[in-house]
Amino acid sequence: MDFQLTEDQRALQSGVRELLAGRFGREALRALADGPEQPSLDRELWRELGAAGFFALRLPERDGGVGLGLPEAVLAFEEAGRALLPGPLVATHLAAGEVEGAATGDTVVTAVDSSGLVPWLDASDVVRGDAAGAVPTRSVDPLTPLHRAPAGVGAPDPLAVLLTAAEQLGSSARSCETAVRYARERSQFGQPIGAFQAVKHLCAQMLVRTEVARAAVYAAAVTADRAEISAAALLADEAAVQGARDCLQVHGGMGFTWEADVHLHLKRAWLRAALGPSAGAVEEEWAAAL
Amino acid sequence: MDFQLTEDQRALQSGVRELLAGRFGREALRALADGPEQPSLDRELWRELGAAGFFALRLPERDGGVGLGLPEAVLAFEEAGRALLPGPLVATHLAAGEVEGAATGDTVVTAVDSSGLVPWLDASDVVRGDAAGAVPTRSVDPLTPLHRAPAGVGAPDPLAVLLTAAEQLGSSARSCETAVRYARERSQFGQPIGAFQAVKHLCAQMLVRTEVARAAVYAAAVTADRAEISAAALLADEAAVQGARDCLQVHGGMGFTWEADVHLHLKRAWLRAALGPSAGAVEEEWAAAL
Amino acid sequence: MDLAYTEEEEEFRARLRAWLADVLPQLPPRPDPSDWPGRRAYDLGWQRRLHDAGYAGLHWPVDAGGQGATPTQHLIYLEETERAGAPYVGANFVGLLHAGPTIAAEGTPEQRRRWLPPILRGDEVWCQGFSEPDAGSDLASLRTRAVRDGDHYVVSGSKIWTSHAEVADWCELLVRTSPVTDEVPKHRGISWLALPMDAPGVTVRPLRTLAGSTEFAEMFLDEVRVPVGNRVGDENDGWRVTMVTLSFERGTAFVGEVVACRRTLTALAAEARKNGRWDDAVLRRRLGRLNVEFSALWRLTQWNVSEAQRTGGVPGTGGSVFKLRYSHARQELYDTAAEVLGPDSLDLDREWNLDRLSSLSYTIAAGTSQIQRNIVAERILGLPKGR
Amino acid sequence: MDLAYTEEEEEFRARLRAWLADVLPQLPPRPDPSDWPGRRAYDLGWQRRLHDAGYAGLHWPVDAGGQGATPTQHLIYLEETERAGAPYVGANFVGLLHAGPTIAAEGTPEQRRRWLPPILRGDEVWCQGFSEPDAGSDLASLRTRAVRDGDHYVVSGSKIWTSHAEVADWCELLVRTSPVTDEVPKHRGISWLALPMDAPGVTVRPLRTLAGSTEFAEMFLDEVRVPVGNRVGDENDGWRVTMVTLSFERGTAFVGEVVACRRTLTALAAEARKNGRWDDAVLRRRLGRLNVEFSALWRLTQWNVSEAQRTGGVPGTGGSVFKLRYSHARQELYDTAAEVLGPDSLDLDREWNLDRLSSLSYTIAAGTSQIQRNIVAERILGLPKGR
Repeated sequence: MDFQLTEDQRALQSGVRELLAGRFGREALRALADGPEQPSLDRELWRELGAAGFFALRLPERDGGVGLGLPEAVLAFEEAGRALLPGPLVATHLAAGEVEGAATGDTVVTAVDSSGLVPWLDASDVVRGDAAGAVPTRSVDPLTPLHRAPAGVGAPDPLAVLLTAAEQLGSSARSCETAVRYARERSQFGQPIGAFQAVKHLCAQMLVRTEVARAAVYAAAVTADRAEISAAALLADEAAVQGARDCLQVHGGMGFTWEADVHLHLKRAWLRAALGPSAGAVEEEWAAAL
Repeated sequence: MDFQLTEDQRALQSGVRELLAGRFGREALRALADGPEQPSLDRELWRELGAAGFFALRLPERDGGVGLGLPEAVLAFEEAGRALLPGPLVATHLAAGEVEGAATGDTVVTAVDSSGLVPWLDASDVVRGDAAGAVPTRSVDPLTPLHRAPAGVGAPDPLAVLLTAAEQLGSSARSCETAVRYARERSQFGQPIGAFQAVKHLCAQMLVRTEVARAAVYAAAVTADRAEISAAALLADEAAVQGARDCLQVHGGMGFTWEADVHLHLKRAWLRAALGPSAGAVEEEWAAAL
Repeated sequence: MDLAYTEEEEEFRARLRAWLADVLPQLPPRPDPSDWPGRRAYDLGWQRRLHDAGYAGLHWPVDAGGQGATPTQHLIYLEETERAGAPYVGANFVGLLHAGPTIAAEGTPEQRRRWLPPILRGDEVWCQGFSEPDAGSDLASLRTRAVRDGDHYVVSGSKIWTSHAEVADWCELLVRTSPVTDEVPKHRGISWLALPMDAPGVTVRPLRTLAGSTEFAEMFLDEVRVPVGNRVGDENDGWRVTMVTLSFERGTAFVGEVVACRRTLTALAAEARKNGRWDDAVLRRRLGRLNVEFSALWRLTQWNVSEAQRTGGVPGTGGSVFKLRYSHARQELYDTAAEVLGPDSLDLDREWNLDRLSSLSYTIAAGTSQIQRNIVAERILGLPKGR
Repeated sequence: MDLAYTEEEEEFRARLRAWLADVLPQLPPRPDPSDWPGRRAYDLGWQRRLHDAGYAGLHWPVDAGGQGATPTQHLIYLEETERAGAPYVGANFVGLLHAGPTIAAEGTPEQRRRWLPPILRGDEVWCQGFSEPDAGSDLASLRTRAVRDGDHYVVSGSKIWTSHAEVADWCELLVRTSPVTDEVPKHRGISWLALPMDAPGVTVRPLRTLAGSTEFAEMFLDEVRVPVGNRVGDENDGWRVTMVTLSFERGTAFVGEVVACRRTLTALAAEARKNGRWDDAVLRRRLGRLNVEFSALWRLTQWNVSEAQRTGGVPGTGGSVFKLRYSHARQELYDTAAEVLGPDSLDLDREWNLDRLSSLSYTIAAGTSQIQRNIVAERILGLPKGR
């Protein structure tokens, strides 16, 4: 048993992180957040992701893919979650090999979630699932345009659930880092606020939630077990949502401003948590297994 | 509207507190807790309580009672809860005027709770409800001998629920005070542990829970409204149980010893919480009212 | 212990209710939230009506032009206006609840004459210049400087979280008149000034919150000249003067909000019954739990108000206890609303979703929950300050 | 990232499982918890069997007489012995997990020869004398004094929370050999001694816990003479020596407990199905949530063990992360058990109720949750210490 990242996996992780830092750093994020109401999809970035293998990651090499597995995909999506990378990444990734051009990032693919939510409908070339009658929604997440289709059908796709959980994991880790950085820089009452136990302990709990979610998400990627994926989603949703809330609390008033990135993580985390199975469904599933 | 204690109520409160401090102070409590397995009921104390009007408090003066109301009874039972006074106080109080000698403390009365629990069965002269087939139980609370009767019948008696909630309130307030006192006296890392925010904030939350429960219990005593009594019980149960838990945490290792009083409050709070309606039943009741 | 209202209180309630029934239908339509001048006019118009009906400055002392109402009457007023859907205090907030009472308590007769009547009549709007970017929880570390120049102060610095700054006539401003030294701790050396918002050198910039709105502003002060006569209280005594304001406490701070929360809860239950989520026992019990919670918070409000009435409105710390519980309960209310809405919780056009965003500030604004717990622990429970 | 066990690991597991199946039926009946000599004999007997079968000191280095097993093998060992219902480490706990590894790492060759083999063979029992009534979380403030007198230390003071003191042969004792001064901070001036428990002046008094049991003891030391040769490490260097022990960390600390929790959870579900409480959706979902929780804690265990394997068992701080979550989860498990039991939760003769009482110590013992959060925040996240 060696439940740790391999050298190759670490290299992949840092590769994706560097790619995203270069192509979707804070300035790009803020440009989208502070721009006009509807964010637009950066097609060029999308193709760069395609060229880097982000979408074709799990396609066999004989089909022009990278030939890697779910754990590697999870690491890549964790980075996307950290960077708050916008767009229907999960649907396009899952369409690679099935929808022409998805693997290369030339075709943008979205999907109708089991709850009826359809992100990025207008910006996508292909929709998987039945989006007939979908109506636009004023999305809580400024970086994710949303439509609602008449009640979504079918069970959630486990792979979509897992990759979304990986994004939540990345967001949770990022919120923890952001809170820690702010707590070290911001001073009140003559010392960094991170020296106060109340702040310190908020940050510690953020890390605990993140690391528990990490173990669950990575394990689900290794086993690809359906129930384990549901559990990972439950824990990653909690870690991302509560992590963003705590990050906001650490930031105090500054966290309540549009200008801080905190709310962007919270809103995206809310959105991702609404996709896939509900917490109640997961709990029932795991109760039935007892 | 004057939702504060009257002069008379304050006098009653301090009168009961002084009586109990004199007759059931820490030494008496510890003698019971550290004594042989089964605690015994102090009949003399019981008669003194009777003489002081503890049981006859709400009986009309023409019937030899004190002629006071539910709010006064709640204040008296809050003091009993603070002092961890043992015995079937609620059942005997409610039997005053109905069972010969209950009002004076000459007759000790217990009752079968709706859950089938019967405290102090062997020590009581009269049992209200059907205790046939009740079997002794090794009680978690060392100061409350318990029997279990075959599934208790009927709905909880609202007055019993309210007076029990008053005891929980008193216990909650006492746990908060105990935690604060310890946090001021105990030093670690060169300062009283109460100077650390983590401890400070535990204590603050204990007070918040206590004061919210207090408002609910007192209001239920004034209105005698059935639903409001249920709500008060829910909040007082939470305040007492969580308050004792937090008090234990503040005490650290010392709180885990038999010698500290902390566990006596926790165990009694668990016991009282098991009497009357469950939290789930109260929540359903208040949901249905929406 | 009594929860019954006196005959006098019931009369007050009946009279108010009748007046509200009469006056509310006469009100003009509410302005759009982004229409600042419209909002100013609307809020001042409502204040004028209150003034003409004898409800202006209900809780102010009579000698300051108020009605000298008891805390219980104030509670009834807030309860009834919220229930009737009357306008909120809005742009009059700072004037009626902070600056006005401060001037009433600490101002000279001349200052009272100049500033109090326009607040009560709905002629002038005040805003608050306390917080600074680097002085939030630690308000006393504020750095906006005021240097004496003859009969003026010359003020430079910046303020944040100033609501209604765009349309205010006056700002109650805290400035540092003596620099912090080993001898002068930060709580000394602060003074309270009434700043005319049209003075040269005052710049207001809207501050966008995470809810997307611009309810607040930043304020930049560049060598703004403020007459010394605009100082309320002694020089360097502004911290004490301000605390009189901040602790102006009758337990009534959240009356309207608790009433509103209970109404929201009822609406949530109706929505859940309609969309089928009522069958989810976990959600249903969560709603029941919130009903218990807000019922208790209402009782705690009555308790605190009665206490204030007994003590004559002496500042209490019970407000911190209430705020700690309430702000958490209200956030939980909107999280529950999101559960009731399901995927609709992502739609900002659906009711409660913007409220959910706003509710994120409850555990931060006016003293974070962390600060409130310090206050409860140190001032009520007597626990020692850390090193 | 791999969760598959290697062929070698699977072989290790199969061999162990076969041995357990063979040996467990041969064990004598378990002694009563209050029968200390019986418990000592039982625990040492089990250790002797482990020793004879080649499992003694599984994770100890080979040159200390151990098996030099990998962290993963250690995990498998703990998982399998728990699943098979094998005896707990019991009285051998301190010897195998604290004192022994300390001596192996810091002792002289002579000290290793004297003390290690009897631990591995099941001949001698060790206990731990670290905590004092006034030195709990702040362990380094300990005050038990050791004064040099020729080739002996004369030790006086008192210790608390010493388990198995009644039947121990040796105590790993922390003493102050230099008083704290402005120049000598409290972490210096501490030395580590091996105290023979039969030395004159040692008094042991059982300490009753809130669970009613006497698993722990207080120990009083009245001018006890300890040979200087019993000191491990340099004089005044005992804090560092001890930390080597405390941080002996391979992620395996809670393996058996997590396995036990999952078994308890299954039993709770069976009980709930039997007594009808399974129909309560809130309780059922709570059980499902705990199943998710302990499943994740198992994965986190595997993660931490793999990390230790990679780094060669270098002390990590991941243990604090795990302990924070685990101790809360286990308390929640027993609170849920009480929900399942309903009024039966008040009956100490019913399963889980005594466990519930014991679980109250999880957020306190071996570093309170508050201390653990400090460790996570300061040592992992790099947040500054307070003033």
